[in-house]
Amino acid sequence: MRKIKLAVDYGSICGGCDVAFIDAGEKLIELANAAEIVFWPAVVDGKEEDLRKTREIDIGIFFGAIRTERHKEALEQLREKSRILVAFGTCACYGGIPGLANSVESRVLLKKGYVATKSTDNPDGKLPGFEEFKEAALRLPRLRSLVSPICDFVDVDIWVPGCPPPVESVNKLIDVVKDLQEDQVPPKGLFIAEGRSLCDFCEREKPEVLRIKRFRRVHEGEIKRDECFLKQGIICLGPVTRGGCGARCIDANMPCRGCFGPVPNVEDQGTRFLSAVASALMAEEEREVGEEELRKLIDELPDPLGLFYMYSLAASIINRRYLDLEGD
Amino acid sequence: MSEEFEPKIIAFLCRWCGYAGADMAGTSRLKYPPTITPIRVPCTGRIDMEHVLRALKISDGVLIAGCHTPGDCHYVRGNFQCFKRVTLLKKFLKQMGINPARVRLEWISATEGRKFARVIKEFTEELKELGPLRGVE
Amino acid sequence: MENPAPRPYSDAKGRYGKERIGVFVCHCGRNIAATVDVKKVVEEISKHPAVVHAEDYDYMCSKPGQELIERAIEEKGLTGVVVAACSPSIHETTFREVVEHAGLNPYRCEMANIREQCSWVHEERDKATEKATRLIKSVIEKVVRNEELEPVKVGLHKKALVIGGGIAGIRAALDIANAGFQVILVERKPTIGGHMAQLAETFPTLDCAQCILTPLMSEVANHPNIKLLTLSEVIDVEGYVGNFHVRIKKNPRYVDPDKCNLCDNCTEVCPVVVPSEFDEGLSLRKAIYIPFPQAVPSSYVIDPDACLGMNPIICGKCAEPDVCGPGAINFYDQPEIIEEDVGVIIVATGYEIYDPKKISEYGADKYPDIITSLQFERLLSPNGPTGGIPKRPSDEKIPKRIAFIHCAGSRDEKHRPYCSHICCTYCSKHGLLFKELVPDAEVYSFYIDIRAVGKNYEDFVKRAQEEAGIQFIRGKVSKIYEEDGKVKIFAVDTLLNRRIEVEVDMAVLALPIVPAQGIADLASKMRIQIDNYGFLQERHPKLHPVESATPGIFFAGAAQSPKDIQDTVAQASAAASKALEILTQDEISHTPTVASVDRDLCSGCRLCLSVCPYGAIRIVDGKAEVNEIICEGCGACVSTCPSGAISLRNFTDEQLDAMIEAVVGGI
Amino acid sequence: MGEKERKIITIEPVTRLEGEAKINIILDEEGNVKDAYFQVMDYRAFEVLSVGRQAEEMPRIANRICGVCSWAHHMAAVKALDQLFGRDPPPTAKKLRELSYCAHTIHSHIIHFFLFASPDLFLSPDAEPSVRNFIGLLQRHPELTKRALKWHTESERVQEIIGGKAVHPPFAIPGGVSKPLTEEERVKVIEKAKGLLDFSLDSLSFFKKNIIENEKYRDLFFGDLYRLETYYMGLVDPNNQINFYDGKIRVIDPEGHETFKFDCSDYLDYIAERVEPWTYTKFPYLKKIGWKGLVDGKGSGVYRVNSLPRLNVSKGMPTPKAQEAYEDFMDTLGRPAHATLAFHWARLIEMIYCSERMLELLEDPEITSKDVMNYTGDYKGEGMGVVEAPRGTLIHHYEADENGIITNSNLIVPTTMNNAAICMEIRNSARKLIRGGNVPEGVLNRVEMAFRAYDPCLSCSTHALPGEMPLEVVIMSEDGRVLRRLRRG
Repeated sequence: MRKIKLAVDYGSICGGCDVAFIDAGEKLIELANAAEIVFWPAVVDGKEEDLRKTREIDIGIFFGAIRTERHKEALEQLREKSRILVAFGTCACYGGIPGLANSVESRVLLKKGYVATKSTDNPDGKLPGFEEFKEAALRLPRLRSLVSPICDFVDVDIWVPGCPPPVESVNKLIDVVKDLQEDQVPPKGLFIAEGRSLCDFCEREKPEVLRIKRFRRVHEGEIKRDECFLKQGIICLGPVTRGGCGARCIDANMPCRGCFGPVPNVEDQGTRFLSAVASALMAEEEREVGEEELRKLIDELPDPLGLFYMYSLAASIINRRYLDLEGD
Repeated sequence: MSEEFEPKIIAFLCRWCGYAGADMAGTSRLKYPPTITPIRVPCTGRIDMEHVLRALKISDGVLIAGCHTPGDCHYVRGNFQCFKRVTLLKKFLKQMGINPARVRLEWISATEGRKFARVIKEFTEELKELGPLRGVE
Repeated sequence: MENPAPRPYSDAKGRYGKERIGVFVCHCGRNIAATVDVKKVVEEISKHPAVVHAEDYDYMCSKPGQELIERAIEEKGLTGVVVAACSPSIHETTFREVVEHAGLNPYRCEMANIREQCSWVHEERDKATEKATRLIKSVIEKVVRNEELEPVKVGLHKKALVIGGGIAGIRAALDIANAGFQVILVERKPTIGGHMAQLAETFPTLDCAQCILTPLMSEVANHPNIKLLTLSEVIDVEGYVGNFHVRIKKNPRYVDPDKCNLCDNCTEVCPVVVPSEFDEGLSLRKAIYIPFPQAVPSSYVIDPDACLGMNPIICGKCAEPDVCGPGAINFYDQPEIIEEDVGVIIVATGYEIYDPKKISEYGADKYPDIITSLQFERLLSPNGPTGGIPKRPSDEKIPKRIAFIHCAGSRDEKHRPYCSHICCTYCSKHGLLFKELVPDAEVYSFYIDIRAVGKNYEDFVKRAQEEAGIQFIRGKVSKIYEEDGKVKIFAVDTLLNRRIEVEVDMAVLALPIVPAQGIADLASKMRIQIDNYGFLQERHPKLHPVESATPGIFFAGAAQSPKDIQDTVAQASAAASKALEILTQDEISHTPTVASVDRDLCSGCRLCLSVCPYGAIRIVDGKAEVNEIICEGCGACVSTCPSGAISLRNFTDEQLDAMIEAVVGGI
Repeated sequence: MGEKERKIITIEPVTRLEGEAKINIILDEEGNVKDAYFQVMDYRAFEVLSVGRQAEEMPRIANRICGVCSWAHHMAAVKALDQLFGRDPPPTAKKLRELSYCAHTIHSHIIHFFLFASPDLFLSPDAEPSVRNFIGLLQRHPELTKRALKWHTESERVQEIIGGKAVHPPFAIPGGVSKPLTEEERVKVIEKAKGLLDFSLDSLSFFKKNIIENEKYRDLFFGDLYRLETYYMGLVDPNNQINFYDGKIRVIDPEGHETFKFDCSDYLDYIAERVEPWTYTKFPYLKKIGWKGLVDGKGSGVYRVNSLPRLNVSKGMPTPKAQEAYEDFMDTLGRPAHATLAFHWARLIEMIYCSERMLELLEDPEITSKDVMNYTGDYKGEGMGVVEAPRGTLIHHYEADENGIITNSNLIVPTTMNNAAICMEIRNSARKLIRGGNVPEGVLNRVEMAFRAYDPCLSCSTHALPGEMPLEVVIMSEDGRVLRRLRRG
């Protein structure tokens, strides 16, 4: 059977996706047998030169979000060569946690990171990426103004969400590679995840009606293990988030923060859920409670951005810093 | 420059109050700037904040007009649903550097044609002050 | 910006398939044409990829205008129509009928409002014209995505349930029954008639309550269309408008009304004596009794809590053949559950008066001569405990000085903040009647404000002041107590601004009107709301004053708010006509623009249930399901559903998004 | 230099490490190494994006800094937040944290040793690049490699059982942890811990047999090709013995004498970070010694962290088998050991310690107690937390407002701490290996090996990871005109 040409390239990543793959253990050996790994920085010494030389890759897998110009080039090269391009991991699919930086201008990012931080010793305030050098080779790739999911620049064939994707997803993807040996090509836009929300797979007892009396934070008091988080007033993105993660966080008695991204019919995970949660607050008692009291209760959610968009800000409708207000 | 700048406003008007109020402004021949283009919705409670963001992204301001709280909503509590959502949304907009004033929620009854016209004038002026909505590129 | 989640929206955007849209722009004489360049609009809109026909006309709503539309539909084979004219609230129905007549589904027609919201409010012609074009484009986006819909229809049970047998329930039941429909009238007590039966005369005409009430009661008793269930309570309501399934518990009367001949022998032998509810405790009755002579059903009843016969070994005298000839008494009578299917429900559970114990500062619970206004009604009533001669309870003497206390707990933050609405007038009535009976008496009336709102009430109160010479004192009473046969009243005269102390023989408290107990429980069974004070919450104070938020359930009388007899009867007839509006149809037709759930996407999170004001959503094996008859199409659930599983017919997210883009000229 | 033609060799990027980096080697006219730059290429701004977040969410956000040592960031963050919320976690919570954290250290060490380092060690640095990877290793030493994969997965399972998720756990909350350990879980974990101990011991003997007792590697380990004499830093318990989860920060000088010992709350008095515009990674140094640039020796504030430094700062190991291995190690290399490649050896010894420590904790009756959260304490609004990440000392520092919203955060991560050392290591090895501009591929890999030893986790240091470029030597003129190109493969 012919070997599948496989390449893995990176954007801005944390290595979790590499580890997720390695955690496939013995299954990894199946991959090694089915595929010729042309390129995979963390794992093999194959060089980009080899990637350049290879005219066509059967399956290209991209980890990470697009943060610098170089990431974009790497992505575009992989797309150009790959018959099938896989967005692997939440960062590639939705921008992930680095996307939270989109609420800040990139220059401010650097200033805060390289001048303002407590232990930093940077008397003349030089900012990496903004200096020119005699030797062109010393120039650093510029940060782009935004973190972006890869679908902002290229067409994606397979989506594998998860931070990182669970071993089940990795195994499924390895099976896809093996199927390619028999030229079984997966349907375009395939999601290696469930089509329904995590809430649908949650074992916790669902309430009669889901009303929220007031919001609670995870550290504020005991969290009942068998009862819906939202009923307990704890923000849990289960209802708006794709299933397929194996409900690991929920089983560890921590609410979902949405790393699998929005369910199929929803574009903007954060705002859609923001609408939902706001609606359930004091439901059916609004008239008695009144606008002022409701406003107070809503203020008990101090960071909607962080809670509702922890992983998907870069893929949201409002996905960048706007300039009405001073950056804080 | 802000003097030539003509803000674009998308308005979601609840058919029972906001929209009827706008009709009333018309029937009374009150004048207001053509900056606003209305969309008729069954109830302010129908409006998902996704729609507000999508509108905001291609305009300079979004107006939502519905029935007075507490008691006027034709569907009992739709106006409160909208109030809660918009209040929370504004917190998010602020975090993204968008002036929350760009999303304006008003209770305008079917008889308040004057109020409708006044709100459009005010809002237009306010947005002229703020200038176009610009995000980092 | 591209978006990971595949959305129908992105597919449909900009693609119009086989759509053939016709746009008809109205001049409305000069109303539109003066500010909007109609010709230019037509020219612009003709370029739209979905538009195959665009024309303008002076008055689209006129006969010839309508013919233009019909002809275009036939000749050009239009699949959808946009009429750009006045506000849809004026002519939407007109034009939808037009397209329907021409063979299109009415929901394939929408209006763009370029008059009220464009030509009439703007002056710059070019800008108004440009805006009109955008308005039309956005409406096109809606029309091309409008489904062809037919009204939702279901059958119904042509039967009504009326809960409560007071004047409100009686009036409503009779109206419906007279219109030829079956009515089940449920009353908790042994007889219908309610509080009105206890009253002496009624204001402002002072005609006797019994005289106007009892004929109605017997009309109910004899009406072929009315099934009367006394001693009964609704225990459970399921279903929805047109198709309510009701379970009623009928408690035993222990006396067979058909056999009972009202001979009264039983009461003579009955050894047990208890206070009479009908006389508000001012007289005594036996354990077997008839509430009052004209009671309906016309039969005695055994009070099982008082009767010893529940254990025949102890007693059973009344059942002896020589006592009860017809053998009407049956100690083994059992409660029964009655099930009924009805189309509509009218709730007329009436009121109670506030418990005097809760206002101990006024002493009604401690002192015999401080009584409630209902007790006073009994003292004035010819069939009352004193045969209509007002004797005070302590020593049966006729009081010479008497005081009426308005707002004895009403308009009082500590008790009931609202106005009980009828007290000012009935206190005046009490004063008048008392003066007629005891002309030399001194009568005081302590009030906060006089609120005599209602036809001829003001004259009536004046009469009490001027003819009867009742002394109205504007002041809040702080304390009342009785001491060696004298009732002492402490108050502040807020006009003269001085503390006053009045000594009288008897004081009458106008206690707050409160909803009948058990109403909250009943309301939750029927999924209708009650307000902060426990009164029934109408769907809309002005648009739907007699309807609950749940379609098919209506209100009458004091269960909704304190009312006098006039208003109660008026509302009862209003509720009846609302009910008849439904019962007279052969099927219930409901707008099809309602919410629907995609079961594959629904995760059963229960968020939507919390926002539906009508209880139209139920969980059916783990997923949400919308009852199309109950749903009013507000869309609150659609924008709440985090899974995007619910959509509102002909107002989908996809439509709204496309309209948003078009409205700024995006499409 | 001006008109003179300067040549630059660019190695971009470096393989088998986590991070996006490139190396520039500047040659003089004779083609000898004039200078070398190690450049980190990405920046993810965690210090900034954490501002405005709800403090209690930080353990779940900060762990995304690195997927290889997510538990290290998870723990450092939560320890900082315990302090910020003024909460002292119940004993069981602390033990569960340490237990899961030991499992994590093994997990991370297995990845580095077998995936990144072994191909150089067990296949030789000069092996064909195409086979010089774990797949090649799989063919050469199938037995060992398969076991490595198996036990890597098992260690991952342990983390999942205890903390829900192996990578990016949701486990720790200010004041404790989200769930207790059940008896069934305890039994499962004990089994796996025993297996991990055996595997660690076997790996060590395999390593000694094939490397230490192997002529070919002696000079690599004992020669001065990879050797720096710097300060060393690490976390120690009250007996100055190694501890990964808690303790004081101990610093020794190149001769092995204790220079400082301080509580992490005082780190700002001891550590400062230098910024150079040619890299996205900063250069931490010992504040009280001072920044003398990229030089080693007692006079320079440059210090090293990670496995070897940890062994150097500790007076032995708290567990028996690890202590044995430790003595053997020190006897062979002398203390403090300066040989950079000994980092690999030290890792294996730490794997033994962690396995033993896990078993200790699992035998503790308290470990399955249900009391794992403390919700009370007086709110401080500021907190610092330190742990020994697999790659060295890791410090998180947060400030928050009265609503518990982060207003300020500062992270000092191990790879950053080693940044200066890595740069020097490269410069030195390049100087020794490259002569007359003649650069065979094997040589370049040896340059890479110089810092592969540090297991640099560049995702940590920039809060991002490496992309891959050809390792190629570009000799170019100042204007960037390419004169000659040597290419690997």
